[in-house]
Amino acid sequence: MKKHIIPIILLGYFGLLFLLLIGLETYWYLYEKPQSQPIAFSHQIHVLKMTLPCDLCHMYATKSISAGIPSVSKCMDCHRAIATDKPEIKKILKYWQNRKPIPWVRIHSLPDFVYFSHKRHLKMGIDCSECHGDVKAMATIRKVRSLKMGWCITCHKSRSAPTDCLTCHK
Amino acid sequence: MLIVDKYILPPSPEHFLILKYILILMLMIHLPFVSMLIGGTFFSVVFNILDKKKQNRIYLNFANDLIDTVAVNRSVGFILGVVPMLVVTLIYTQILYTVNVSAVNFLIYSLILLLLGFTSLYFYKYTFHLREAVFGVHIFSGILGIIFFLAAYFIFSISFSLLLDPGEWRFVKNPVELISYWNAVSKYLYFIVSSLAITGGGILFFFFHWSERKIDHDSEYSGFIKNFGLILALIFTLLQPVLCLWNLATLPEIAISQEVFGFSAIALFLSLVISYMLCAMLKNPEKKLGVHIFSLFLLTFLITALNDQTTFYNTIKEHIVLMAVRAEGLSSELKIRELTGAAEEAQVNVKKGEMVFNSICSACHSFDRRAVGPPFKMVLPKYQNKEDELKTFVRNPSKKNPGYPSMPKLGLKEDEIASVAAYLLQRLQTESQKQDISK
Amino acid sequence: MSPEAPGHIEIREQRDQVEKDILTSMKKPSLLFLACLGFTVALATVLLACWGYQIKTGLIVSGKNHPVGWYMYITSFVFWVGIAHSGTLISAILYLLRAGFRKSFNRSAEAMTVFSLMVAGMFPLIHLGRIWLFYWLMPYPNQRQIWVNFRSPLIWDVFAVGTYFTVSLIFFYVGMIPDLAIVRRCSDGFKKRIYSVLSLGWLGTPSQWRHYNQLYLLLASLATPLVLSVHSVVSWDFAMSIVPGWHTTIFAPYFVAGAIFSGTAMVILLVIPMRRMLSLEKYISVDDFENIAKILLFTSLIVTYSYIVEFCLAFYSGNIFEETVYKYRVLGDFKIMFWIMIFGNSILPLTLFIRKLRRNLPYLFVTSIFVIIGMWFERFVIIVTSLARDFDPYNWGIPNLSIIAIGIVLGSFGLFFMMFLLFVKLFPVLSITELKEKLE
Amino acid sequence: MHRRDFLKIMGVASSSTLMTSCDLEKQSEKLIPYLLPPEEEIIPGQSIYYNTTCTECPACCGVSVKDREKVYNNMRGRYPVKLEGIPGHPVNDGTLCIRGQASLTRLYHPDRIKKPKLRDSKGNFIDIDWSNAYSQILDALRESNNGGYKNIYLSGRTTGSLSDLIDDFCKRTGIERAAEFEVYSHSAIKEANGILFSKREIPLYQIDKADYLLTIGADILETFISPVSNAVRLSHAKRKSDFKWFHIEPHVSLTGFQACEKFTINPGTEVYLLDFLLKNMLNMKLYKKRLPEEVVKYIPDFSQEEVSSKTGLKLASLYQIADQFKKAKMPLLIAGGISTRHSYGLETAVLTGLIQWITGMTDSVIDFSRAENYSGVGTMVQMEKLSNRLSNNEIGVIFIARTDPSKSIPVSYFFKENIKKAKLRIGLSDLLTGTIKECDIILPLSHTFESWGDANPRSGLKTLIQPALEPLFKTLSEGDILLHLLKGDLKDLPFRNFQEYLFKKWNENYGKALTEEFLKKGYYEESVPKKEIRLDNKSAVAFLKNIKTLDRIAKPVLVVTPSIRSFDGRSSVLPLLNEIPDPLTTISYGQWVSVPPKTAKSLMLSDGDEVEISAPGLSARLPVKVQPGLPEDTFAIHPEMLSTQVFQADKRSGEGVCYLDKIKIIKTGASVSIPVLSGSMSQKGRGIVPNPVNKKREYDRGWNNMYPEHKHKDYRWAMAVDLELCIACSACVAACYIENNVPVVGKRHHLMGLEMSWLRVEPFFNGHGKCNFVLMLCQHCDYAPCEPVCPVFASYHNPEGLNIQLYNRCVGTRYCSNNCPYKVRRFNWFDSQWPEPLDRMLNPDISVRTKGVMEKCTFCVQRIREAHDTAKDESRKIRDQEVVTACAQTCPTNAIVFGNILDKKSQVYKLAHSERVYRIFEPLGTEPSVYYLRKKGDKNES
Repeated sequence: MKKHIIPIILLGYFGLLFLLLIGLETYWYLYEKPQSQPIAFSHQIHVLKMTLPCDLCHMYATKSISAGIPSVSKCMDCHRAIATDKPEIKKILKYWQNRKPIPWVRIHSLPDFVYFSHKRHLKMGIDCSECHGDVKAMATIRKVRSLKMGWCITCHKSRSAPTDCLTCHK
Repeated sequence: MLIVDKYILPPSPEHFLILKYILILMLMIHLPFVSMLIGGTFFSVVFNILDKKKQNRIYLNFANDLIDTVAVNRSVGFILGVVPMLVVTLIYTQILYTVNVSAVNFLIYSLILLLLGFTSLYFYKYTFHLREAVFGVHIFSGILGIIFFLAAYFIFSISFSLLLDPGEWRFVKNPVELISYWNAVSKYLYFIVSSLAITGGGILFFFFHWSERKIDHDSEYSGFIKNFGLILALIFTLLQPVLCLWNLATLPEIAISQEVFGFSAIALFLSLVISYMLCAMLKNPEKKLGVHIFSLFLLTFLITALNDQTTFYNTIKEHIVLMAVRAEGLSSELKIRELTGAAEEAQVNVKKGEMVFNSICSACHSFDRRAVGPPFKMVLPKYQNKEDELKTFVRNPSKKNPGYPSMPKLGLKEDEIASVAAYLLQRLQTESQKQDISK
Repeated sequence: MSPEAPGHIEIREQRDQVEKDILTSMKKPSLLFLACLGFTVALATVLLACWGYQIKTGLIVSGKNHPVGWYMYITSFVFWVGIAHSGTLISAILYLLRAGFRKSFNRSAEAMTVFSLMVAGMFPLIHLGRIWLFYWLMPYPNQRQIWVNFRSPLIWDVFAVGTYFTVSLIFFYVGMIPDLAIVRRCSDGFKKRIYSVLSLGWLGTPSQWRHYNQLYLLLASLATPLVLSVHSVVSWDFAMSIVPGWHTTIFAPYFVAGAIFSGTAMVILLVIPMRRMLSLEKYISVDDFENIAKILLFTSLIVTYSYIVEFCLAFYSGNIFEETVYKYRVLGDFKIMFWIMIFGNSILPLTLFIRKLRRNLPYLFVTSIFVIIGMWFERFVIIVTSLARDFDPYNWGIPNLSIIAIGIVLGSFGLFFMMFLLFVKLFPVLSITELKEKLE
Repeated sequence: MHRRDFLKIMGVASSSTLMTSCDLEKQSEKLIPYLLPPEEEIIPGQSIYYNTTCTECPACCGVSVKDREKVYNNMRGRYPVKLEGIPGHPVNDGTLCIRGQASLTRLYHPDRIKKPKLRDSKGNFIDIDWSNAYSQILDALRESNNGGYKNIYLSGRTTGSLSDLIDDFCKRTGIERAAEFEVYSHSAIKEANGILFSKREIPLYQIDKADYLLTIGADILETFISPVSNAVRLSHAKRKSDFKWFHIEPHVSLTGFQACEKFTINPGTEVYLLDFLLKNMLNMKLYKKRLPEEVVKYIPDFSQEEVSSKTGLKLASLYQIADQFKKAKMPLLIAGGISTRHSYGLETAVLTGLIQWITGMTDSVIDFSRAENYSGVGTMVQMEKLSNRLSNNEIGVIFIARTDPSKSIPVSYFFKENIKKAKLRIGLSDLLTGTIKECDIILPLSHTFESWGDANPRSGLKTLIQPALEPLFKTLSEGDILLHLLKGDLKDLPFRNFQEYLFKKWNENYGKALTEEFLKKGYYEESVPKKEIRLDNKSAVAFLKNIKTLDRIAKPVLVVTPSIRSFDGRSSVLPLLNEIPDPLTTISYGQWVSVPPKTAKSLMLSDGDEVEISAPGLSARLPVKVQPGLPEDTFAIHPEMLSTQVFQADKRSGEGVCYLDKIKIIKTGASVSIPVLSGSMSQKGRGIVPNPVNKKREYDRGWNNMYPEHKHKDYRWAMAVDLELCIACSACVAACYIENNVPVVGKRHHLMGLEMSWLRVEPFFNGHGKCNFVLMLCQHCDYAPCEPVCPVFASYHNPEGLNIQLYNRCVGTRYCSNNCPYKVRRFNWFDSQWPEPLDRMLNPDISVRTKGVMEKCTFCVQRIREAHDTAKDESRKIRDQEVVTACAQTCPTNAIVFGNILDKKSQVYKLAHSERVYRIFEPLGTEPSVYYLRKKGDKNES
């Protein structure tokens, strides 16, 4: 016992740290890891390559608080003809035929006590990439800003936008 | 940045990969060296002062040997210390020259500080033999050196952690703003701790394995050094993983990926092994594990460097893609030019138009078939030698044919629009001619 | 070395005797003791269980309602903070005044202070609606870039109680160091190790003593103002509001007096059984009890006076809101509590004018129990009645009886006594060194 | 520290012990797209309004339903979240009553029938599908026709195209359509008008034109014909300087307390009073000649002393009432409601009619040309007949649609028993009511907001019914059901569903253009020819002849008064209407009997004591509520308080009697806890409703503030409440509940004093049997006591003068609530539940508060935010009345005005500077932003 005391202590110590590491990883895996989407939609192809504008699909961004996720029929408009042989596109077709909306996984979500208006921000001439990053370069969409209150406030201050709590909280 | 834009060719993806590994290599050789430099100098100064107080030869010798060992000579200092830092700075500048982030400027500050550090350090080193005469100046230069170094690497780690959080790039304008930035702090502390740890390792290695010094026939002295080295190494090796985890916990979401955890795990394991060896050596001083320990320390540094670069590259994923696209664009431009040789602009224009057509329009339009959009030979004729109208339509399309979904407004550049229009009309002519012939 | 004079020898013997007696009190616990401990532990677990349940279901189980938003928890908070006070009073102020009878009580009083503050500190958290966000009450730099509201008396509470706890803890500990050294000397094995760590390598060299005394004096004079400040701040939780019956200028002194009153009662409550159990009659004399009984009497008179003033204020104000509240206190739904309070705090202590009763320990014991109950009810009456009858008659209402709340309050007593019992066995309950000093 | 960081630590901590499931579901938050893009005008995240008609009561107010799009079980859809009146609507002009507001909870009622049901052999219901139900019904019809039985179609009040369709259906399938059943059929008035003017109709009472209104028993502001429309008109009248309103009733009602003068009359003696008045009129030559001699001759003749003694009114008051008549230029007399629901109801109505005739009301303020459409509504007598026929086994198949007679017609008819004798009983309903439970086949009806249709509240007015959402369950509208049945019968129907049927009809009637307008506006009003009204002397004489001396209703008497919350009891199934207290008693849940204070004293009764009320055929145990102002020996209950209707019906008028005399009241000794929300019936002299004397502000904030004064740059939101106009109808309360996701917590919690209402109506009775109502909501004080005490800035003062409560910042110390003199803050003591499908009603613009959080009125900040948004888009400031809070929006009398008080031209500014203005608890120096306007010439001690 006496002679093994040191390795035991060491192992215990490092074991604890390792547990912590696992904990962090679990957390990351659960909350921060970009979830896989039902369809491997690539903004890269649509925006970067095909140079389609954002508001072609997210058509309410300039009109409403929510940017709007394109309706399945919207996808079908083009993909009736384009790249119909690709497996991912076939998936869309399936959803369309079963009259089922596509259950996209939400990446940019705010707590429900937050009021955020896409319209207002865009009307102020703030570019989408300020909060969403270079989406056009993303093969799979991911969150590149913390979207935490501190971050919002910093930006609001820097643009001397209102910082009254009520501006964002409901 | 415009000038730069003109003259620097944006790097291609492969290029980025190369840069990554150069970066890692540079840090790999640079960081251990400066770490030991800082640690060594620090303790040298400490013992220097201790000797002044207690008049103990061992301290003095140790102080002297330490500084000799860590700061080998000016040229080495320059090669291992300044050059890599310079390279690193340059590489970051190259990678990020299109984005507005002040981190790069920070790196330059730290470079300057580094230089200052080196000068005062070597001053300290070369005034050692006349320390009796000018003790004050001598010690002061040493302390100053340390301070410079610490400052330099504080800024360094800060700017690095800033690089990992694009959300802040717009807002952070000077290093001081980041002092309360957890990730920066953790990185810095990690640096300090590992530098002290490796110093310990370094002592064990350089004093007992590197060059057989006078220490062998001076058991008291060697015993003291050995103990000191061991204890130092052990304490900070045990601290290292804690800070590693802290750093991990404070990393921004986007910087993290599966590998990062892998690397941290390896780092953890390494420090376990190291600390075990150290304990073994403490138990019986006869063991000669200095080499292993030191090499393991170097390995840890490598892992850390890898880890950091992975996080960095995770962060700038999109950026790389964009750069690559730019590169392609420019190179294709060149390609066309050499294809058509010194042909007239129009020719080039049409060629470019063809490329645009193939990459974009062809998705929805074909010439004689109905796709998403109508076939060109149906819609184009009304634009016959009305190129401007065609351009305006492409610029912002409007719903024309009821049978088809309205064409989206595309993000084409002016010159692209022009060229594609030119191409289309030309193509139309050729096609119609073909038909005439066939008739 | 000249042979020592006989006087010295017997002093040495007495000293050893003192040591032995005090230390024997730390030896093997008696069955009675264990029984008490078990009981208190049970109560403490009740507290935890109730608390857990409350967090799960929400505060609906705590019996509060609209309009009575503060109820038993805040009552207990104020009560326990109050209890803490006499500890400091006895150890610090009496130390500065060089009062002789201090030595019999100071250690247990200090312990009491620390423990009651622990319990008290728990209650604001228990009463929070969203306890999982308690840290929002602390000012610290955060990514949200917002701070606490320094205008709010509740924030002052955080600071006041926090400071008070730290100071009294240090005071308690520092006071114990020399004794811990003695304990270390007389114990062995694992225990020895612990105590040697605790006693911070105390050797009792003259220089150490010199420094020690300076430090102790300093701490005492630091703690003294706190006696006044802390409970004043706590009282401002109420005085700063506009609620009729709370919004009064006399609250600060009124509460401080009440605090010391209740605290003293608690000391008596603790020390009398302790004296019996650990058979310390030799060191804690009846005279000492008489002295402390005088304090009790005195503070009771102050408290009674403040009651009268309070009512007069309401009466002379001619303010309909105030008048209603005070009428309600005397005749309303909570009149029983009010009259118990009057009996316990104002009438019963008057009997202590009689010397015989002052020196009659059982009587003292009973009295102090009444005082403690009375003081709890005092806080209860102040808090609840004022809320139950405030400005808009439409909102008048009374809170609901709640098992959970009662469980938590009783549990808090359990927790407190548990800690005290443990203290009795782990640390010397009387300051050995001081007793020794007294022998010279 | 951020919640997620907290979680992070938790994650680390609990890494060894694995992650809990709740964390796992958090991560997979879905983003559900539409399948097809919504129509053009609909933008996700913004509200859309659909104009339709409220069918909670027969009044047919126009509502515009506010829709928001939400995601439920992975489908994006649109759901109504709020109801508002259609501005300019002839009935309710943009306002709604408490029931109207709450009717949204009927749409989302958790107990709605979700599928057609069939009673199986064992007598319990099983779900079947529609086609099955249809075939069953058709077979049954065929059988009973063959068997020579009669088939009956009994429905509640039905107007518009649906009524026509039912007729059509009945004709084609050989069903006899029974007269519609309404408890409050007002048939006495109809009868009387038939006798006098040979017009069996209920005219339109144009209260707004009158300058003297005398209401006898008619609770015009609660249930009388069209309460909202009455209230709107009344408010117009009240705005005139010289308007007087006397109210006479045998009990106390909300309406009574709103009148300038209120007289208590002995039950059933209205005839004497009217006779007295009539004779007074006749003494004036101006009126004399309007009535021919032979009629005058037969007018019964009572001495004024007799009148006084019988009615219990002092001579002085009698003359006061009469003289007002003489003074008035444009008098209006309405007798109805409770005064016509007794055995002399018809006499009352007839005499009233005579007075109306001779004073010429009939061609000025009383409009027969726009008569209320009660033509189809039958009487109790007809129900009795029906019941008898049932008992004689004449009836084969009986349809019972949208009505619940078994509960509200006299038990002596044995309807409940007889109905079992029908061969097949088919119930069409949305909820399982008493009668529907007796049926064999239950066809679930869609709510009005789920179906197409139109209504016809009064002649010359058609209102639209259109769906605002897809049916929540497998339900159909009545029209569709009938068409389906017809289809099963004959194949040649020119339309597939009721919608097509309607559109066809509308296009025929109005043509394309008007139909379009109709669909847009939600109503269509056509000009109607003025009707010539003349007295039919013969029948009048014939009737007057046999008026004999009447025997009075002997006290102690039990009165069933209609309730503003439950109408005739039908709305009592809505949870929200139970949550909102009855304005007079402030009792929210459960049953009670109101007892006059004097009687209570003599019987030694106090609130909550249980009493046994016994009379022939009745024995009920109810808890007591002592009701100030109630005349001696008069006990009042609401329809839903009794399980069965023991009262008789009047044979001639066919109205149900609502008096039960010679009752016995015995104290059982038991005591029941009833949720009386008010802590005190009187204001204890606290000047919450001050008297005119202390109207000058003697309290000025003499002291100066330690902290900097608040600066308000462009906006400072404020509210003015005119207590002269406020009728305490509690519509605002209901609106507030729904607009702000205020949870409905239930009886248990009300008993504990944990109600959550942000806005409440406080009744304060004074010594003289008068009652003043005060609207209490967050006063948004400039120096709010709640703000400085909050440790975490969850409560703070925002730049626009709002007193904000930040739910996600609140840690729940409840200090703010303690320190609030108005006690308008509500604490979430537990996580409130929204049972399916009620959760679809939640307003997405406000977060749902979790347990441990303080909440309160926000001046509907979400609406302010919306207005800001539009204003910014048009880069201008917010206009006056652009922001209207939910309470102000729904107020039938427009007593609540909201706006920016910094804007000198705004309405609220003007009101806040009227000479009647005062603020509650001004001496406290809280500087509230809610301004109250005292009643004109109010005479009550402060």
